[in-house]
Amino acid sequence: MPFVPHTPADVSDMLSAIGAGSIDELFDEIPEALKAGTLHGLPAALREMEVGRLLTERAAADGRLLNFIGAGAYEHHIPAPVWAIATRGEFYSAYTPYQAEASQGTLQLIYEYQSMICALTGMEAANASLYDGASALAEACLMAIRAKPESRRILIPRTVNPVYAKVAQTIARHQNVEFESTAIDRRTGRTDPDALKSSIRGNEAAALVIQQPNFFGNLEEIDELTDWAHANRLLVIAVVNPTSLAIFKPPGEWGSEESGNRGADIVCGEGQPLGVPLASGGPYFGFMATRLAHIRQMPGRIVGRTVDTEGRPGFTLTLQAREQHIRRSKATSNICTNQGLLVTAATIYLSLLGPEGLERVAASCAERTESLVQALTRIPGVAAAFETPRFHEAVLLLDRPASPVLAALAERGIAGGFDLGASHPELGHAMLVCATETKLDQDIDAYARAMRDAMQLPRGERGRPRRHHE
Amino acid sequence: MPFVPHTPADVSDMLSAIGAGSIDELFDEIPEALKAGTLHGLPAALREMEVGRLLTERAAADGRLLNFIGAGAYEHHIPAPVWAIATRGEFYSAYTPYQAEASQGTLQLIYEYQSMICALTGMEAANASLYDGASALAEACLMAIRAKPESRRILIPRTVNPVYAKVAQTIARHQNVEFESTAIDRRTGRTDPDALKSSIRGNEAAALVIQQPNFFGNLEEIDELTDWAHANRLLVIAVVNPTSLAIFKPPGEWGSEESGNRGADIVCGEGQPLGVPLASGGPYFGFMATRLAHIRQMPGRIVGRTVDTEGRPGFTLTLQAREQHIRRSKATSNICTNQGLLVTAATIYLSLLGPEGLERVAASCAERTESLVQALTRIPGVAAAFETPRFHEAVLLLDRPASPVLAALAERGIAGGFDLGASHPELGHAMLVCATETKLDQDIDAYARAMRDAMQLPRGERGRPRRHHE
Amino acid sequence: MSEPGLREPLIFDLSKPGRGAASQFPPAPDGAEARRTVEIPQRLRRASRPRLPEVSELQAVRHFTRLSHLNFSIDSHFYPLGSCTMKYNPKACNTYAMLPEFLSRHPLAPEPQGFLACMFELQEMLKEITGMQGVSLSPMAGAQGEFAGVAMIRAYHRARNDTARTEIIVPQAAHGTNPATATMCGCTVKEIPCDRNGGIDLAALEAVAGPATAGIMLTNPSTLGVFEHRIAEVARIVHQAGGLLYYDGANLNAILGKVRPGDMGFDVIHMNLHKTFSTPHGGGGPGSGAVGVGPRLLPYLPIPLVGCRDGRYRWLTERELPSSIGRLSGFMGNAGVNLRAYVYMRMLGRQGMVRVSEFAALNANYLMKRLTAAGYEAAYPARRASHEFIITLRNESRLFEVTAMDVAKRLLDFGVHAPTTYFPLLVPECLLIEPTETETKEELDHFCDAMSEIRREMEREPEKLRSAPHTMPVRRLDDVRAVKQLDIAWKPGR
Amino acid sequence: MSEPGLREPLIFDLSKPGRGAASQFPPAPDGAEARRTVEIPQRLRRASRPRLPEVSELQAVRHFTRLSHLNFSIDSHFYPLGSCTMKYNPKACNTYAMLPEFLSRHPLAPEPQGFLACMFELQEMLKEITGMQGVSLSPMAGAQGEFAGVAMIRAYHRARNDTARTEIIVPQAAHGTNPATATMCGCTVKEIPCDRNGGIDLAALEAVAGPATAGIMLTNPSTLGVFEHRIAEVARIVHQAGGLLYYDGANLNAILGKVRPGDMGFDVIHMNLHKTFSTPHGGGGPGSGAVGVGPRLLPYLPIPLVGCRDGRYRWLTERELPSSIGRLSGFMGNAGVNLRAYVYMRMLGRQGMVRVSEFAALNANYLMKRLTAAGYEAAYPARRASHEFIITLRNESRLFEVTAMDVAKRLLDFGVHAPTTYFPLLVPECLLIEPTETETKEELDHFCDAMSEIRREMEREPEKLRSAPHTMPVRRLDDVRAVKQLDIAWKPGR
Ligand SMILES: Cc1ncc(COP(=O)(O)O)c(C=O)c1O
Ligand SMILES: Cc1ncc(COP(=O)(O)O)c(C=O)c1O
Repeated sequence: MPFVPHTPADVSDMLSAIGAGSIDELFDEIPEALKAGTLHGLPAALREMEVGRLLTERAAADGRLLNFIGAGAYEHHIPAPVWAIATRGEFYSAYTPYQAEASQGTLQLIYEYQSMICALTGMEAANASLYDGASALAEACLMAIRAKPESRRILIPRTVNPVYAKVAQTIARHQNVEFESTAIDRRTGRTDPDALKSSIRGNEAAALVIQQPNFFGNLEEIDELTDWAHANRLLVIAVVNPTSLAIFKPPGEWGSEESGNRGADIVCGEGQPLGVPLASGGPYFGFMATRLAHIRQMPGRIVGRTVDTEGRPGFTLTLQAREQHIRRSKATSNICTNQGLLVTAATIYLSLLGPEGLERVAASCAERTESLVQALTRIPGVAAAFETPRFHEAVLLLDRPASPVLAALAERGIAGGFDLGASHPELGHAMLVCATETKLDQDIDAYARAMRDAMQLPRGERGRPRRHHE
Repeated sequence: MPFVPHTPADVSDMLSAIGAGSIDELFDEIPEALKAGTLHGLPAALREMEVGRLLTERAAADGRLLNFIGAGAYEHHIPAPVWAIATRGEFYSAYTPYQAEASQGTLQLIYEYQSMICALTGMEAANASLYDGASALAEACLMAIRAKPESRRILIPRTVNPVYAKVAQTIARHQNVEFESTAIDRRTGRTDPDALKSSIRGNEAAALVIQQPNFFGNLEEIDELTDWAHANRLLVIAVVNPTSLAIFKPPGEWGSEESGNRGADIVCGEGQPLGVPLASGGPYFGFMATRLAHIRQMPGRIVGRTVDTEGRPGFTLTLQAREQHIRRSKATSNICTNQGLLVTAATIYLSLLGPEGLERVAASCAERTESLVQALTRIPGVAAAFETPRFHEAVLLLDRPASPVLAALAERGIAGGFDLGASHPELGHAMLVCATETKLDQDIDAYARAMRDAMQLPRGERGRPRRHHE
Repeated sequence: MSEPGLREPLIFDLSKPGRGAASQFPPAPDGAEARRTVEIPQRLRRASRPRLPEVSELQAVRHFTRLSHLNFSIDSHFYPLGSCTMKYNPKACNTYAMLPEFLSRHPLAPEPQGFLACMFELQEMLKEITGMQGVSLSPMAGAQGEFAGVAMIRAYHRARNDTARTEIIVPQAAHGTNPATATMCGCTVKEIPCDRNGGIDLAALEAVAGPATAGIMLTNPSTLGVFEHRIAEVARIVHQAGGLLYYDGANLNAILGKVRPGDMGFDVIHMNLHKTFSTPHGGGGPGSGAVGVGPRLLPYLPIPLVGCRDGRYRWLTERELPSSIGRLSGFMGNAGVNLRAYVYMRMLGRQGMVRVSEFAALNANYLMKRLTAAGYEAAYPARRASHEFIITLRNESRLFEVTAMDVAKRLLDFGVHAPTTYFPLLVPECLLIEPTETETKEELDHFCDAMSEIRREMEREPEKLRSAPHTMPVRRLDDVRAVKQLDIAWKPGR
Repeated sequence: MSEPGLREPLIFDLSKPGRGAASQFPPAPDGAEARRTVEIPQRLRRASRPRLPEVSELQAVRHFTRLSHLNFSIDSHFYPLGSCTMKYNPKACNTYAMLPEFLSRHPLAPEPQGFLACMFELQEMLKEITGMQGVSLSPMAGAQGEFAGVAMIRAYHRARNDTARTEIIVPQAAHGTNPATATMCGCTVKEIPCDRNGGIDLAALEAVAGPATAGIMLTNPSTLGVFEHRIAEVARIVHQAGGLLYYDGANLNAILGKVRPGDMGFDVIHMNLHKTFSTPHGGGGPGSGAVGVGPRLLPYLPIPLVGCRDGRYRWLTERELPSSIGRLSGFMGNAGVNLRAYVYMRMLGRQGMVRVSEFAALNANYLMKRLTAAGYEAAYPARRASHEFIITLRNESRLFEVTAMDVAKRLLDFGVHAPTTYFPLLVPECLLIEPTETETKEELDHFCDAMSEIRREMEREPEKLRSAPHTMPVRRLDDVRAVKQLDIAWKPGR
């Protein structure tokens, strides 16, 4: 029997020890009327050989595209040791380290992870992960509301990943949190500071969300925004790309020295770029960090270092009084299982890359994206939307809707970018492209060739691409 | 620096501890005249990302064929745990267990492996592996000569894998071992007993090699052959397929009860079917087993169970006095490194399959091959060469040379079989096909369809297939 | 070394400036070719490099390999952690979910038909198993599934303009995520007690159910390890009060193929695919908390779902489900976890599914019997165990001054991971024990032998328990100090 | 448990009749469809099933995972085993060698161009590194490479009708495989002594070289850890006598990119790809013993080789190399090992190759210096260490009655794998220490600290060494009993 080790002799020995005549008898407390019949809708069992073949065929059918999509998930080189080690049974098949003494491996790893997140973000405290970047933002918003209960309004500029805004809404709306979306500066592709200013009337917002680099890949003027928010007694929730933090100012240092209140208050983001494969969207992990002052409002597990009865250092889950298993309806969040295995992968990834490696990844991504933008904007009908300093994504404007162009590219084996038509119609025929360190010159050339072809096709709509600041 | 952890500070600290001014100085005993210049012929270093991409592209270029070739290497389902565990660093990156106390994992595993090989072959003693099946036969021949030094002749019927015979020759010829090849019974595809009889003149051969199933997949009359050999004071070297031993008589029981000397004397074979991927030919592993009486003539490592100073059981390398590191020029063989990792895989494989699983694999292979033979011999111009009971291979006779047919099949994505034209011209236009448990009905149908197409093509040579016993 | 140190140093203490796993870095930008980039102004840049470790590839591999040796895990130890279903995670699930084509797919790339076929079939299988009419795979763990469920209940009432329904009824024994979820969804929690046999106190339920009732959250079998056989009655009471029934599927392993939540009257369910369907626990996730709903909640399922039209699979989003409670994740949930569950379920098939609950129950009932024979007290001796059961050490704690925690720690010395301790909260000094169906009788017997030995130790040398564990990498850790002297991140130069 | 047992039982003792990892079995033959097969007569069948273990998949996974914990390995421990080059095995080599397309290729299937391109380039790279003119990848380990080399030497002499040449000269310090190989090739071994500085005794060489000399087998740096700088002189003597020079490449790590065997005058070389090129040691293999030859031996290379014509890669066999010494394996050697070496070499590249020997030498010389400072005696104090070096405990063994083996076993307690002991045989009580280039200074310092501590223990509590190890899964094992009471296979019912 697959995965069941009992021999007939075991079954009868065990039943007689129990004093039951049959296994069925063990279910005699279930009312007959409720009992299920055969699960006819389920297929018969497959052997591993069969399921392996099925999955291999399905994977082959999906094939591989040359990927230039980012928009929240990024294709990076993943060092071979990362998953070779993360899938070791001792990590893969353990659970939340409730029994600290038998889980020092996982616990120390999480402590190291928390330390790395603190180092990247410039913050004092990090948790052991949340589900993903989007839900981490939702938790950050709820946390901000707890930290600043006077208000239930959160400002989310339209420069923030629109799905993040949606998820935050799905999750936080039940606690009557209101989200106010503020406009993009169409010339720079950054948050419009004026729109922001006009959005707060008096002092009634709890927090401002700043994404750096923003959804378009552009770099926000984080010091100005942070100072403004703090001056207006808003908390700053930073949504950051962890790779980019190798070169960009860490949220813990956002704002001017003079402000006397440097640093974002809550930092969160998507951990996927740190060694986690794209894999159709998950599992990824969300990271979160904050100031020590707010730590008791932070959701999620936290590992602390302590000592044993003999004075030997060791690690254990700590500050559990924030959590659902202790605090129940008064917990900071309902989160229980988080994304441990991905944290394992990310910790190994960051250990392998180190400060220099990560910096070079970040620099390479930035350079590759510039190369891509240059190659594509040489094609008639394609232009860059912004000239703002950016990281590894760029908005391109086309002389026609992006969707058929992207479809034509896909037919040529290229996942060409993310169509901004639905989420950001104000930008015109816009699409978001991304090139990471994985993209060689030949790949960029291949994209440019395919794009040239695609743009040669008859187009539904005419007109040269409009750049909004023209 | 890839794989070198030294920082500039380390280097200078270490050099000053050594008292050397530079690393170059450490090589000052090498005469200048001999020193190599830059290795211009080598390419520049690739990053893991680059090499990964290169290999992925090369693998993709190779693609996948639907495989019906056997001829010494067999495609079986490999359970996912096999390599997930074998590649664990503790197995993968350890070496020969010289320090027994720090190598109990590998040692116990080898002891278990030896036990499994004994169980499968019905022999008393097995070693920890040899390089592969072919070289194991070579070692078996040398061992037979050592055990029976009166003669240096070994009989190898043409029913034995021809490459094995060649390798045995390459290796053993230097010790003046002579190999005599004896004919096939063309009616049955088995060893011709008459040819055998006439091949021995007096008592001057040391051993007879019997392959079961033989190279053509046919089952030899092993009892008769064994009795005959023993009666003529030849040792019997059995070459066996380990999967087949789940259902076939183990070599330890070959021969009739009445003979008073049941059992092969030396057993060897290719371990690849036990969880080792085809992988273009290696690494595989050779297994070898023998009677206790001959153990001191056996080459290779052997693990024994013993106790420690406190009486706790444990494992260690034993009978090392046979080996090169002790006996040097008088060793049984020069073998040192063997195929440990493959033994690890095979031991896990055999543990997962167990007696029932392996029996079902063997039965399924036999059944699949019959299905294949039936499907193909329905095609005009294709016939089965023999009707002898067989395992999972069969010789097909075509009405034309096999080579262009196989080429046509390959174009259709099918590795159709092994062309016997070069090795066994006496069989006519013959090819060897194989179907293991991995081949579904749809695969066999696909082969039959492709074969039909291929046989429709113009053929160089005409005539209906000749069956040799017609 | 005078002071005892860590068994394995912190990775930061292995670090040295200038070291690195260089072959993992991207190719150095070739001076000649380096592209002019839009200049990034200094004010947006980082002043100094982050203090990440600088180690060689071997150092990293060795460090994390050695850390792994400090863990108990299913692959290495019996792990009867109640409510967590620590069953064998078949290696095949991981192997095939990690095929390169699956891993390399961007979530926003054109819809991958092979992958989506798996997801669609997974939805269908989960419907069949739970007796539900619609399934969404998007919640990323049990707690998020609960959130989705309660949010759907709220959406349902809201759509009917039944806005006064803001109370969620939760039995005392419920898992902490249940009340926490209710709060997250803006509801008030109404706790009801359990009766002597671990059942729901029906009178209390009747008393609390009413026009403010949004719904009830139940685990059945409950976290007390017993089946609520009056479930039809419970359903009647709640439905009559106008509320809906939420099924916490964490204990689905107990009833797979035996009874379906849909048939018990539940309107919505979450499943823990990382428990019942054996995706890995990963040291604390990732999980997957797929939700299933009856007809009333179909319009509200969290997006995206996988649909199929004319043989093409596609994601269904806001467009197709305008009343959805919305998105819960940046993309489509823990896709790779769902894929692992799919592989597992295909390997079990129709016949294997029911075997899960049967042998989980056999193992649990056998253990309960043997432990009570050894002198331990079952919390609900009159009841069958489901896939798990509780023993209470209330007597032992009085007699020998040892706690459930002491027993848990001492078990580690016997090479067994401890059961869940101090949950559910309402049973004093309890151990919640879930052996799962994948463990052998011999493994269970070894556990019972260890527990018997520990029982003898309680009487003869209780200090051995109180000071346990003795053979782990560390002795018992000081949790209080961990809070008081908070140290949650390495700092340079310490 | 009264008697101490195994830390982890034998897999046979976990077995129970009727148990099995059923999802690994092939699909049950469907009664209706089962094909009529050619009946297999009873006399050819097995009477009873083989006594293989019957365990569940979890049992197997847990058993072998737990066994793995009983090993030291590079991934978990410093492993300075002399002559074995236990350097880091990059994970990438395994990952990319195990791509499904590579694994699924049958060796007799049409020639895979992608794989063969790698093999062809590997041959070319090895030629460049060794200064040889032809390379064959077919030998499956160092010893088989040696065999191929000596067989080629014999073929060369035979082709010239120089049939009296049947002697192989081997220095006393040579690895056991050298003389064993010579014997296997039907040659007589002539051992020559080494001089005080670890060099070859040139007078002895002159005396023995002559018309019966087939060749000499040398390791340079030798197994004594020192470079034979008079190698040109050695070559001259042997060549003048009509013999050829064989280079045992086990120590190639020491000179990579610094000096090439071809330039030293060698006619043939084997390489241990599992040492110098970091393919895994696998608990004792697989290895790969690629051979390289100078112009004289080109026609004799073992087949198959990889050739390239018109951009197509193909195997070259008997047809193209009629004078080849023949085939050494059933197919084409340890192909997958060669592929791993290829990946490794591409990651090192031109610049990385020479770094290997430089840092291997730096580490070895540093260790030698620190150990002598700690009071240990280097066997060749006047010489540079190559990538390895020897310390001799001849004084300590006299003074404190401890052996090299005692030190080796005691080192295990410090978490360090022991160096090679009692090899080379001609240095009394020796430890052959090879740190490799992939270890950090800190790891070396830890080793030195442990050795210093052990030195103190020798003086103060030598019994601690004699009874070591103390912290391993077993104490010191009885090797004599292992031979006397031979137990090499489990037997049912014991
Ligand atoms: C009964 C019960 N409900 C809910 C949960 C929450 O599930 P998750 O941890 O996946 O969020 C758990 C798991 O710990 C549980 O045991
Ligand atoms: C010097 C020397 N020569 C030859 C060999 C034999 O190599 P292998 O073990 O690969 O057969 C070894 C390895 O142990 C060695 O150290």
